[in-house]
Amino acid sequence: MPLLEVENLEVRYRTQAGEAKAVDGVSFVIEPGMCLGLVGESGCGKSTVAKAILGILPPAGHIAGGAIRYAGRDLGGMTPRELRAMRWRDIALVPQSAMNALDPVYTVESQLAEAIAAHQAMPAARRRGRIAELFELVGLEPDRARDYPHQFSGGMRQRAMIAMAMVLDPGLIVADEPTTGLDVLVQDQILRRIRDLHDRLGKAMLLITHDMAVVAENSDRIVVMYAGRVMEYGGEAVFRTPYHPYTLGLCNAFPDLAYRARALISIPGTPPNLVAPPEGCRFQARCPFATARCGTPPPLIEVAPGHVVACHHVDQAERFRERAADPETWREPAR
Amino acid sequence: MSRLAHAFSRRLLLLALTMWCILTILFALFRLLPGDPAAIFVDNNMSIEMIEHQKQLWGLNDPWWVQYIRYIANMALFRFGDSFFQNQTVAAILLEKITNTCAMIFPALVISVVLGTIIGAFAGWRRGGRLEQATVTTALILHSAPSFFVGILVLMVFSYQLRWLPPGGMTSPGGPEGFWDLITSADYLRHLILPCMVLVSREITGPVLLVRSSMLEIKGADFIDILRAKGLPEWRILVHATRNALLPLVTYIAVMTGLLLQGQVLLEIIFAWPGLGRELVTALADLDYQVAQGAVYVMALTILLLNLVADMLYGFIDPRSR
Amino acid sequence: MVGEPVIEARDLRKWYPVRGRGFASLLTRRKPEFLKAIDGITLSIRPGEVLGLAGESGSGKSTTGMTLLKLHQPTGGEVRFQGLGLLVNETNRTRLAFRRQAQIVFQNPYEALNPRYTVAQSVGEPLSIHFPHDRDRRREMLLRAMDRAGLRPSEDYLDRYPHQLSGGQLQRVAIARAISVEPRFLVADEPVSMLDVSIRAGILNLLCYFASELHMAILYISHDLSTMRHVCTRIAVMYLGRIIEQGAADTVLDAPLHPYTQALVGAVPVMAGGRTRAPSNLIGGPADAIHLPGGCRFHPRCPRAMDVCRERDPALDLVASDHEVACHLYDSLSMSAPVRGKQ
Amino acid sequence: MTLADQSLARRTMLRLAASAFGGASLPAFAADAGFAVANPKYDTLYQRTGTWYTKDPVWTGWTKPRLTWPAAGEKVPELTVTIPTVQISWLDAWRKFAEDATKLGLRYNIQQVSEARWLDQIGLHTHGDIEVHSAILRPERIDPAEWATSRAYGLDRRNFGEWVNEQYDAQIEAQVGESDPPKRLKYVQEAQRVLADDLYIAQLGWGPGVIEAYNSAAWDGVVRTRGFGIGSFNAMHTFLRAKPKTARRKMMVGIHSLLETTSIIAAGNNMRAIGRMIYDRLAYMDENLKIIPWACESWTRVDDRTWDLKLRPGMTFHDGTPVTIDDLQFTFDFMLKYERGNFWTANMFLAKTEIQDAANGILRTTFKQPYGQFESYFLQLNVILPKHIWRNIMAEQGVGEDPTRVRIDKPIGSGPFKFGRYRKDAELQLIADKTHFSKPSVDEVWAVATPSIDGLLGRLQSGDIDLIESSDTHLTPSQAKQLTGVSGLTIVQTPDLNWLHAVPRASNLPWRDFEFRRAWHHSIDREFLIKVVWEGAGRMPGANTFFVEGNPWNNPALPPVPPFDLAKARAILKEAGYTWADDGRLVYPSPDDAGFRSRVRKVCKDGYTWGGLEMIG
Amino acid sequence: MRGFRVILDYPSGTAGAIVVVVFSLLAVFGPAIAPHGPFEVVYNTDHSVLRLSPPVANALFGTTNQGMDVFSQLLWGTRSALLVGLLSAVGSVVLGTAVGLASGYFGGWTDEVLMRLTDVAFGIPFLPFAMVVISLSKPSLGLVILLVVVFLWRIPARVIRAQVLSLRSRPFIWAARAAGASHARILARHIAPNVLPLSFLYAAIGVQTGVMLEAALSFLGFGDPNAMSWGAMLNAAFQAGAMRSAWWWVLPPGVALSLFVTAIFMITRAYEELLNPRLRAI
Repeated sequence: MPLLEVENLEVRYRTQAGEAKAVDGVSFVIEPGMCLGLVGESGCGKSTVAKAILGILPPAGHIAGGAIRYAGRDLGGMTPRELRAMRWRDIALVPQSAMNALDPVYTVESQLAEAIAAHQAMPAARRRGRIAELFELVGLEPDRARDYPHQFSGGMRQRAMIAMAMVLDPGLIVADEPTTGLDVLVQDQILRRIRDLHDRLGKAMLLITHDMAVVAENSDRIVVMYAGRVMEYGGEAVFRTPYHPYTLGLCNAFPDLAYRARALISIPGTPPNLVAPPEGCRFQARCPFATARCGTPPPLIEVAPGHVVACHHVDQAERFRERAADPETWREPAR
Repeated sequence: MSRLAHAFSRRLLLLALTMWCILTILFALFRLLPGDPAAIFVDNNMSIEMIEHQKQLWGLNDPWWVQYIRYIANMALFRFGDSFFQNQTVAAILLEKITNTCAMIFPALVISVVLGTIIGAFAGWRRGGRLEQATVTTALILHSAPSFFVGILVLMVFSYQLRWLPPGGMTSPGGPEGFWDLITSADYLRHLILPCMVLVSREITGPVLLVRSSMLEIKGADFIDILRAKGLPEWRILVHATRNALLPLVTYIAVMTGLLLQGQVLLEIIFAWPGLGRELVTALADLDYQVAQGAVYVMALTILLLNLVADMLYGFIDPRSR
Repeated sequence: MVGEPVIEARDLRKWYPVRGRGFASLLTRRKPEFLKAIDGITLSIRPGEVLGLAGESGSGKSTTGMTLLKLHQPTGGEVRFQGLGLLVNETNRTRLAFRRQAQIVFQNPYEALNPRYTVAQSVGEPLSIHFPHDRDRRREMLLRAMDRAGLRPSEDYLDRYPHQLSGGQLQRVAIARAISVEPRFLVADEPVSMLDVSIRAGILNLLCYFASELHMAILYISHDLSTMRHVCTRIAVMYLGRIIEQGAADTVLDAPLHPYTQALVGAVPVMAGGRTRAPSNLIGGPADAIHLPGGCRFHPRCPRAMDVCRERDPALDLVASDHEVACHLYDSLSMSAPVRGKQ
Repeated sequence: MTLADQSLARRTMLRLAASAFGGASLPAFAADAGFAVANPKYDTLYQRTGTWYTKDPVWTGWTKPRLTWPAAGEKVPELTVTIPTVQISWLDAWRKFAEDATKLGLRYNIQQVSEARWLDQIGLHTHGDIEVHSAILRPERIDPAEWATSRAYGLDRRNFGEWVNEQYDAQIEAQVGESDPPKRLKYVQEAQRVLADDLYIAQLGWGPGVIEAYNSAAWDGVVRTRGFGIGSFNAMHTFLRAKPKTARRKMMVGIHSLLETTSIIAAGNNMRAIGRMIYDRLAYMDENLKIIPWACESWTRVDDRTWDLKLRPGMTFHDGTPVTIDDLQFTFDFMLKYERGNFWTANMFLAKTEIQDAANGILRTTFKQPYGQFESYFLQLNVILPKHIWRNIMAEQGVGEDPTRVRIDKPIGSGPFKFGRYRKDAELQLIADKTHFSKPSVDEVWAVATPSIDGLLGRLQSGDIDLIESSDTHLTPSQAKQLTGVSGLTIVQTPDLNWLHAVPRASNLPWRDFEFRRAWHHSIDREFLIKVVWEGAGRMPGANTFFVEGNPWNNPALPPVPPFDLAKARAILKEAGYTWADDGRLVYPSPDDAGFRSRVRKVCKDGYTWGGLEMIG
Repeated sequence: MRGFRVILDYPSGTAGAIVVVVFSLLAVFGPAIAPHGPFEVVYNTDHSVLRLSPPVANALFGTTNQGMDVFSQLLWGTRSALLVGLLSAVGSVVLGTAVGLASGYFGGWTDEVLMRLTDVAFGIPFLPFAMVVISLSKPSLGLVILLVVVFLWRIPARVIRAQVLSLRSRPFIWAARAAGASHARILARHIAPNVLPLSFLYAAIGVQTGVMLEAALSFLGFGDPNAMSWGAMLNAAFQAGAMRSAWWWVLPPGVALSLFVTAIFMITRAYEELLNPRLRAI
């Protein structure tokens, strides 16, 4: 049984312009012990997916359809009480910018202890022991536990957040842009720590980031999102042999330290307005290969086992890959 | 020297500097405005010799800078001299009046802050609700009504018409004496209700609006999401949010106390409260300039000290600034 | 890579006093302490050259950019622009002349434009400062700049306000403003780090175009080594206010010498590399820029620190053609160490 | 509001040590400023602290042009009236006077300044053309010496109009030295005649009326003292004689302010009045203002400057010590030695005291000169201090020679009321001394500070106070009307002795011209003040005198106040050679108008001698 | 101004704006339509004074104890109240903005000196200070305005300084400097326009505070005795002891004062939400 199933998830936001379909029919599955990488550009809805899973959508947002099942239980069908009991014990979060993720007026230790206290009765001494243990685990000095968040550096805060996520030994950890804003060296350390947890403790992870290299290095499976929809979903092949033009575009645009001489190519245009998205494929307006068929919703086509692409033209993927390497293909059409 | 101690000493120095400027302004006001200061002290009935002697006594014949230095030195040492008309030291008079004023404003302050925080926290937490709109609007209207107007209205209703509550003063004639007996007596509490009500109705606005807006700000903070994700019950999250929202309130309370201390002239007159503001009005009318000068000085000093305390307190309360 | 350097910095220093100034500190008479944001760097950029300035946050990269542009007054050292010293004999005319020749693009495009200005106003501002009386020329230069920055057709943009544009478009407007006066030197301070992957490439390619086609000298400041590979001809790595390694881009990225550079390069995740990167073995975090350690300022973190590192501050020495490094590990390798005022 | 006048009196309390008479040498009067005084005796009028007014740039700047002969066609300047801002009714009246004066071609410049500035200005004689002032009564102020001297006597520096009429001054000097009341009355009446005849001061109205309200449901037998009303601590008959109707025997008195010292030596008006309820006066006045014996059972005039006082037997101080003639003598000794403030007016002529007959309690008092104010000042103002408490008090408290610095936290006297508890600015309790010869019927009197008329009326209405202390506060008819419906309250009006006057700067142009003064008097609509501003609670003044009809010192045969008659005023001015400019402004008579010249030189009406400032040139 | 339109998006802002407009019209045209002068006595037909009369035909809001027309006084009072409010707001905001701009932009010793001055201003207790100054000199509307300015400038000065500090480090300012813009140009073209909304906010708050403080001072008897203002009316009623009976005399100025101040409050709240989008978030 999968640990987490997200099925046709739809999340909408009320905005002044109308309802924005921030997430529109997203489905994926996380098996126990698996790390799923969710990659996409800003505004594609990847953080909204995380928030929906954790049940912390802002007041303006709501789940409009689909289901999120944790260990077979539908989160939508739970009472608030059950939901609250489930949170953090089963699904914990390592958020973006830990700077603001910790309450500045409480010590780090008390915030960790609070998470424990909310879910299980544990004597204070044991709680402290547990926190010290976790601090060791993430590479922090246990005596720093009684410091306030501002006394930590960015990297230390992020480690503390990891410790906090681990505090109840949850089944799934959602890491939402865990290294954004951190320096390369620190980012590397944090990622290694996360991967370590995943490898050593067998934690299932949902790793959300805009950095394709991070996903490529750390994930077993990859979901590429664009404008609230899943474009491509699969194993590492997603980046190695992409099918979807968007994934292709991303790979071409991504500067990789390992490749020496390759022209970087950007994708012209801007993402669609989510209040009134175009019919059919959301990428069509920016896609150099778009045809009239793209005006209808693209089918999900399994191009290889476990590798699903939402495109009408998967059959032409080979040709796309060739043409996509040519910057002229992506030349912005004159308006 | 620790950072805090250094910050503190720096602030103290600045405070002294500021106070010196204010004292200089006061000195200039009382001595450089048109008119002969001697005219304040002396009577037309006196012989010229007596007046000259009197001027000598007050040091008014000295050059202005000698007077200035003496004045600054005296003020710095809290030697305000004696009242012209009440044979008591100005310091003793002011102390008594400040105590009385505090006996009015502190209860009001505590109620305003506590109640205001609670209301503001709920208003901010339940953003957009009808309750919130009502709260904010009521707060604004209460704040806008001039306190002297409201004061007279409540006196008319509760005191003169309904006769439920006493019409002013700190106690009934013959009420308890001695500070502790007084402020623990039911009589004092009865006298406190009306002025306190007027003050609270006005002063509660600040905490309500302040806590509400900082609540709104904090509500959007990431850590609130984390708290929710941690599965904490709503009230625990509210506690977290409120604690954060209270930080700016600390500064506000100090500023508000300062404002209250200087600004209760109107209520003190309307409620016949023997406080500092009323003392100042009377002193000015009586030309008891020693008292007036001392009162303004004490008020300015209190304001500045409270600001200092607020800053320092903020340093203690907010771990980030430690 | 021809021609004389457009801009040169020699032993440039920028120190910030850390204790509060003012009346109170006058009275308390505390010894001033300094944050040494830049502590003696030497670099030069030729026309058509893109120098990448890499390093962690707090290493002084941005300050270097600002100081080279004289947006900050240097505490010491010398900046020469087209062979002329900038600190001496400054008149209003020379100041303006320099401003025309040297421009900057910032990291955050949302903040880089005055929210109350239209695109035409923003891009046209430098022009109206430098060519106040020549309307036609201004118009012409404005349109050229817009075109070069990829804002085509320009009429679509001229009357728009920043809040009506996307991040990528904003950054192009910012670039158009910077190049409107056709400068010879451009500082690009993390120009793409806030942009989405899909549009980064466009901006980076613009920079390459400016260097190669317009022969600008560009200082490209970034913490992201992977973009440097694509933009820069040369790379300088900064650590706590010093350049610790400098050389041709590929040399520095492929064969870094300084342990710090090695760690930096090793820490960059790569898409194709799998999980083969060796773990970084740096110790702790960067030192306090106010209380710098003696000797090599990197030694407390250096996995290969030697005794000499604790005692002597290594100079930036040439170890191969166009490859300099400041590290005692390569003392024996150093070729004809140029004598520069060692502390 | 009477704070202004209070302060004038209070400023006297700033005490001067007896040794304060150090001679400060002044430069010569007028040196080269061009000023001259007709009679050099009056130089001292222009003497101010450390210098002369003639050296004060503000004063000379004002005065010089007004003592310079007007050029041909020169307009009468704007006439400056200075009114303290708290005196709203004065301003209301002057707005109307100014409006009327415009029709005569006169312009007023009504200056409003804070009370402090006003006192400052009139003290320095820089207030402009007209000083406006109202009467505040205290028992001793019934005596002619008070206002007749201060506002009109040529040598008094409170003579703000600098009017120097030698015939008037002769009468004032004579009455001070006349110890025989009937003879003194003659002098005083003659002085009033000169004052009214020479049209110096202008009485604007007699009043406002003394209207009060009291709780008649609880109290019977309140006493109306003429001029003072029922609730005055200065005339405490009500507190002595009122009978409680209910079980409550405490009388609650609302009072405007109680912010003072409890030392009678240092006290201001209110507290001094209260002090005299605690300490006994030597003599007092009854409700018809007739002097009656009080702590002195009787007094005998031995000669012009000697009186024998007989102490009332059987009195005790509130601590039980009997009052003896020693205490009385000690009091005078103390005053003579130290006091130069409140009691100075009463004792300035006292030379010495001797105990004549200790057994019968007879003390002989001798004065430096014949003394007309013996009864009204000396007997009414002096109190008896307990020698056993005060004997060494100055030394004990280490206050040097300044008696105002003595702290008396719980005054002990022999008066009808014992000092109870006191909270400054809040309340004062007076407990009836049932052993006192006047035996008050009340048990206690509480003075409750209430700083606003609104608060006082509210408390009257709600029954929190029984009456309002009336030295400061009377009711207006409209206020009284508001209270008429309230059950238990009775409104009473007492014959009043108050007034509001205006003193022009007689020594300056245009006031130097008697004919101008005459016309000006016709331009004042006194009826407006009385009917509108005072809401009818006042009387048209019978004459321009300080002694209102009903005052025992009033002269019934005075020339009446010139009626409001703009046509007549215009006629007088025209007659006197004044003309009107195109813009309607009044123009001085031509410089060679001999009549104008001689009037301005003489200042006073024919038959009187001007002793003050001369015209320049 | 864009700001005004957005204020109208808020119902409370609209209500406030309407009230302020009505009062402004009254201030401008009130004296012209007032049937009587502020101090003019109204007589009955039998030439007796129409004293303390409740509203009647020839005195719409009744009369005072001196027979003056409350309605006319209210109209005249609106003019002085708004005059004080407006002038003190303009004065304090101009001064405060100038100080804030100079202090925030130039920093260093300029900042140090100006901020110490601001500290001094913050240490001055307003009412007591104003009472002392007025009692030592001649009370007038001008003096009241001056005092309110002296009291008020400090807040916009501090806020605008903070705003300038944050603006000064914004990249677009650096870009302007890099483009060669002079200090004057940067201040005038980039910084000032961006702090103007704040200045406007403080001007609105200044109007309100000015009106309130004038009323308080007048009520205490420290106002200009020749100017009829709301506070002066309340003071007259209070001094006359008519507060408890003459509701027609007390309510108009009291309600006008509360209404006007509330209205400005509504506007500033709406405007504040406009400036601070966080408060606006749904």
